[in-house]
Amino acid sequence: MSILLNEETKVVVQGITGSEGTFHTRRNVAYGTNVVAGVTPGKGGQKWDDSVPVYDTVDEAVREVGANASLIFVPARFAADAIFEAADAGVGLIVCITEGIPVLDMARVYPYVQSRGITLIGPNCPGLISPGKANMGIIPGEITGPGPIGLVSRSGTLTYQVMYEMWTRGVGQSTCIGIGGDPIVGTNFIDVLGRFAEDPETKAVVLIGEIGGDDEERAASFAKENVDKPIVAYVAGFTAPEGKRMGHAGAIVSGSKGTAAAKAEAFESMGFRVGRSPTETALFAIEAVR
Amino acid sequence: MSILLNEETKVVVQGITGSEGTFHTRRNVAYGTNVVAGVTPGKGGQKWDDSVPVYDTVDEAVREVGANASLIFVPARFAADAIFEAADAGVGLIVCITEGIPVLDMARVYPYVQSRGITLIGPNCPGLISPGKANMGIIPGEITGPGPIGLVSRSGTLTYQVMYEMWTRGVGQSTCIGIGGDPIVGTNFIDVLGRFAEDPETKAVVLIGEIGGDDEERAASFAKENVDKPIVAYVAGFTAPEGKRMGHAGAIVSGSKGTAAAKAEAFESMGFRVGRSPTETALFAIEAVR
Amino acid sequence: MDLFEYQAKDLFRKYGIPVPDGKVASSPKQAGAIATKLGGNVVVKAQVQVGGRGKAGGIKLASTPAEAESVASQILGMDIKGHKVRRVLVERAGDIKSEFYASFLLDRSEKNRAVLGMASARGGVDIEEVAATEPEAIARVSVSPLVGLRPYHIRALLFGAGIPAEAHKGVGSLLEKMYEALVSGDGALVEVNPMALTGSGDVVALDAKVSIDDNAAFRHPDLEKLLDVSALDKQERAAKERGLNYVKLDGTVGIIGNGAGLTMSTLDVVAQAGGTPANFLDIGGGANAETMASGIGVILSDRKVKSLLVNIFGGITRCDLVAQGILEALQQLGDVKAPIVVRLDGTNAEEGRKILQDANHPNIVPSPTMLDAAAEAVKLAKKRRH
Amino acid sequence: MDLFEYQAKDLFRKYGIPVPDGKVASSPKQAGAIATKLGGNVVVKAQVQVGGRGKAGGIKLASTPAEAESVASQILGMDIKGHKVRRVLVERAGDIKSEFYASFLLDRSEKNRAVLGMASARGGVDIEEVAATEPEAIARVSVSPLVGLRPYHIRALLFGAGIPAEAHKGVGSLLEKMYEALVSGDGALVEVNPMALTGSGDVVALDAKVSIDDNAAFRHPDLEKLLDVSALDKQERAAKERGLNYVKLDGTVGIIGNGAGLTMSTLDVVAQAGGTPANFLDIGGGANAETMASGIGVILSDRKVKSLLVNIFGGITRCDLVAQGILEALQQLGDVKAPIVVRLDGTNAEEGRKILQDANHPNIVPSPTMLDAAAEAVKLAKKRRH
Repeated sequence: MSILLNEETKVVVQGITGSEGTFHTRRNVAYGTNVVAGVTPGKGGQKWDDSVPVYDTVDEAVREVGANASLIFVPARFAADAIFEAADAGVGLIVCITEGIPVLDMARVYPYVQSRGITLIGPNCPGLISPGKANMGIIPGEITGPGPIGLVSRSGTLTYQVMYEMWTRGVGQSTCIGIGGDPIVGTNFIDVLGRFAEDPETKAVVLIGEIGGDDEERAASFAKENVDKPIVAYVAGFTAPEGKRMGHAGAIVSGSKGTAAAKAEAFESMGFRVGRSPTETALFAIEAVR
Repeated sequence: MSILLNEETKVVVQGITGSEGTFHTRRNVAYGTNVVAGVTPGKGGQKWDDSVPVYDTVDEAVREVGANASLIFVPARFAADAIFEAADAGVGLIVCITEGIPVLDMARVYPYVQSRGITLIGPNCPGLISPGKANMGIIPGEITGPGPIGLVSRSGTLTYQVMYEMWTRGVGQSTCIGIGGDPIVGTNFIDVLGRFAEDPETKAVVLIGEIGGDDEERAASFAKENVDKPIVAYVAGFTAPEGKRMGHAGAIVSGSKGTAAAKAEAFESMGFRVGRSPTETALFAIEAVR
Repeated sequence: MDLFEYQAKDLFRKYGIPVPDGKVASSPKQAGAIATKLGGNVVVKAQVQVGGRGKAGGIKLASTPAEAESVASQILGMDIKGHKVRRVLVERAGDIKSEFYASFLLDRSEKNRAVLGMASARGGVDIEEVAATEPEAIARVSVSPLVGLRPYHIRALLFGAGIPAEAHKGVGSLLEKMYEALVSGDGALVEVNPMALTGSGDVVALDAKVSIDDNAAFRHPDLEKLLDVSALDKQERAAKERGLNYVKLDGTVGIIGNGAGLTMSTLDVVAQAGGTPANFLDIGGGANAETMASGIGVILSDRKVKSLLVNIFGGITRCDLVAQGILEALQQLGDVKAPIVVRLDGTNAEEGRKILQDANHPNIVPSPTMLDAAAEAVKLAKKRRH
Repeated sequence: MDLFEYQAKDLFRKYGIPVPDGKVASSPKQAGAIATKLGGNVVVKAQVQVGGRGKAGGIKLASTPAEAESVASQILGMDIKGHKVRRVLVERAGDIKSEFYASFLLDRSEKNRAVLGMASARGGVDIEEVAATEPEAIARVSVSPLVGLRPYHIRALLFGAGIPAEAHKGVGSLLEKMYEALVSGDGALVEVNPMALTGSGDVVALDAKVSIDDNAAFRHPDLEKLLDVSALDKQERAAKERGLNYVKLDGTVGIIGNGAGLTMSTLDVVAQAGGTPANFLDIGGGANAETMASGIGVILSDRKVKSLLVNIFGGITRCDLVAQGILEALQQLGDVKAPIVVRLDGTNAEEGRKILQDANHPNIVPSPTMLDAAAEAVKLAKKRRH
């Protein structure tokens, strides 16, 4: 099993005819993802790559071909609108890769999507992959394979690093989810931990956090109470100075809040192991399932 | 037992120092309702009727004396704001008596209250009473008493009529709820039927509908599937002409939609009895519990 | 509150919605003068708050001012489905390439997204019929006013309705402004049928239908003056002026109740007892003697009313005040012929009954229950008819 | 993007928030001239993006133009916590009856109601200290931008903070406008500390702190020109101009990574290996040769950098392009002394490694893993320091 995404998920790609959309959708299709439709307003009726029907609206894609998950590649200034559209069209899962969405846009999107009971991953995230089944987003499929470890991360490439370190040592993953590095993201660690806790195939969880906010601290407390599986954490940004944004809009230490040290300490105080490097994190995770 | 309201409910009254607020709060207090606080901005620190503390904000009333339900008597133009305030203060039940709130105000209030998981009764409603326990609103307490019948109604005085017809024949009620006659109300028949279905003390339910909308039709379908108790329905407005508002903002037949005949037919087709008059409705209900 | 087309178009201008040049006239001469100012072809449109005026001959083209004057004289005074035409709107006629339909309205069935937007490429036709026969020809979106109308809603309407691409910009802009008019103007309905794509590529609202939420009138004091009481029936006007909740019907038994539900129910039991209700009149909560007196006055000014039924269940309303009101009304009105059947229960019912008993007025017939009272009122009305 | 006080006050004027009359000056003479225009007493305030300038002597009163010129000359050029004062704001001084605090900011911890509003009757003091020692002195409300700021939020702030009744209207109005400035202006923070109740009963924003959400810059093209690159460090300025995600630090090992998380992690493992990172530089997704070359150029212009670590895990980013970029940078920069440790994995890693191998450049040190690369870069940096 896997969580949120599998080979049966019917994916519609918003912005499929854009350069980003085309590039990554091809990779996702090649991986085996069930991409049933694309959406580009004004291009309805066309076939993308001679195979995938393109619609003007997400609603049509849902009605015509039964899409139940949307992958969003539209530019930042149109992305909030795209998420609202997907939410209203009735898909259950929305994955927004787009980086650079204004925080206030997300502050409007979040309560709406939340109130409609939809899972939104991202924005500003690499998406998610259920290795061997389906890939929705930009995570390179070739660096991983199926296995017993669930992975959830605020980062992109750092996640690939840890996946790769596990996979080159022969241990794969059930599902890997990049929740994104923005201050307001649709899905947080707790949401994903809750799902991994109930997934029988997931034997251990790797959680990759970074500076900023207190999602890692909340996740540690939640995991202590609710997750009966080994968790290995990693936190990036021990050397980050106060008040500077480290790439991600959400990765910023404000005053004494949101430091990597506090986050690592939160996990350790709850009895979870914390890797000092991506390599050590992968090794701890492998130990946990062997 | 009763639903939503009992002798332990801690009520804060918004607009307690107004004339309506004072008049009805006195009646509710006399009935035994646990009114713990009032709110009138600018009058914080006073004592209402020399006994109930008045606060400037609902939030204070919740923090200081643990109010968990709010009863709203503020004028229509301020009522939406009052509901938002109560919702944010964290009470679980909001009863809004106020009549004449703009529909668009309610169209903003409804999704917000809904998304926060709060029960809103009304607006433009008489409130609710759990006879012998507590009374929140303007239903006359002296015309009813405790008993096995749950009552839910879009009307005010018509409800009193039916309650009275039952009570003068010796049969009382578990809880009576007037959900209000506006196009957008916080709680509909289905919400209340679901609660009555689970209340062991409620042996039968009387549902009083009227023309306009399709809440009665939906309730009939819902009840067929989900309520394992006798239901007696009554619908007012068989003689109402198309396109005219019969007092309540929501009581209007649009084209062929929302007629009393269609609503009565909906209940009968699902196997529920429909009284032709308030008297017959009361008699049917009494039969159902005897 | 429904606006006339010319009023709705004034509102449209306020929100930047393009409408044809034109002006309202209440005489043929005025209509001719407006046509002169507009120059060239005009269309003369009956101003009534009812659909189907085109078919009924209420809309006519004219190519000269003289012709405009002449068709206006035909239209003014017409009776269209019971609505008398008191004004015509004279507008410049334009070339029309195609016609569409669009509306926004408050939709009680979807409370989380209570504004329903609709569009169709079938414009200028009876949209209810299109809805019944070709539902897929009408695109619909549900909008939460918390979120507001967003580009995706507009796309869903444009693409869903099959609006041609050349009209997307114009129709999209109209949709935005119509939505704005609905939410800022507290509309219950804002409808354009048809909107036209002109030869020059503009999109214009040829017709305009707007209904305002009465509850929001306090936010729009300017709208009060638009209310055309002259369009109302005599009794309705009097009731409106006195702030009563009154609906005129066609029968012989006048009805007063307190509370909308109880009053509707009273109408129903009167009908069940074989009578015909003459009206709906809800005196509301906390009515006093004065309200009662006004209500009785309004109802009895209808000559068809043969008996009057007062059905009160006192909650906030005090039955003693109701009884006093009835007596005051009888005093004020003087020569009242109709018998008044009175049923009082609830708050201060005994005091009320006592007041009536003591007054011992020949017109007043006390009755112990709602059903008895209905039967009695029906019997008395029938008796007086013969 | 943080605004200077004088820029924030310009924004405030746009949203109708009352601020004292005044103007910015970059020379003592200008300051004197502004004081002359304002007449009477003025206050001269250092324009730096850091707190505590009052205590540091960056705010001074002057009662004549000459005095204003003189205090401006003291303040201009000052160094306040590492920030050089390049401008002063000269404002009319007013009589102050009492001072309050208010702010709105984006609050990631409450995502359903992401705008946090705060107010306190303690104004003009260090609010973080108040928050720590007297948390109940600060009233807080969480606002969903879907719902917007409503009267009850304002009441909660006014009553919760204990703002005196005489100031309710003025402070309430300021709060409304501050919220409007935040949401319409895409602010991440709008803070007024203090706002003053004057002797005449007005409420005025004496200070103004505004931070804009960089992601929303496209909605505010006018703000771009406010960005004062002169306040940035030389390398930061160069990076900004080239659109690089760069943060300057104090160490000797220059770092380039792709992706924020991996780059932060690279800094951390360098520190764990005993080195000190000289910077954070994320070339982002899909970086090409040109981006790489710019990044290397920016880092090596920092004289303290003794070695450079390039840590790439190719996803969208192709390792062959990264390798080419490194070679191009070396060519462009000419005389490069620092060794460049390169670790490539992921998309086209083999091709990338081959390109570097074939080039056989003396400065390039390939490394097989992230940990090895970090250790190597630290070793090389230490070696060159000695």
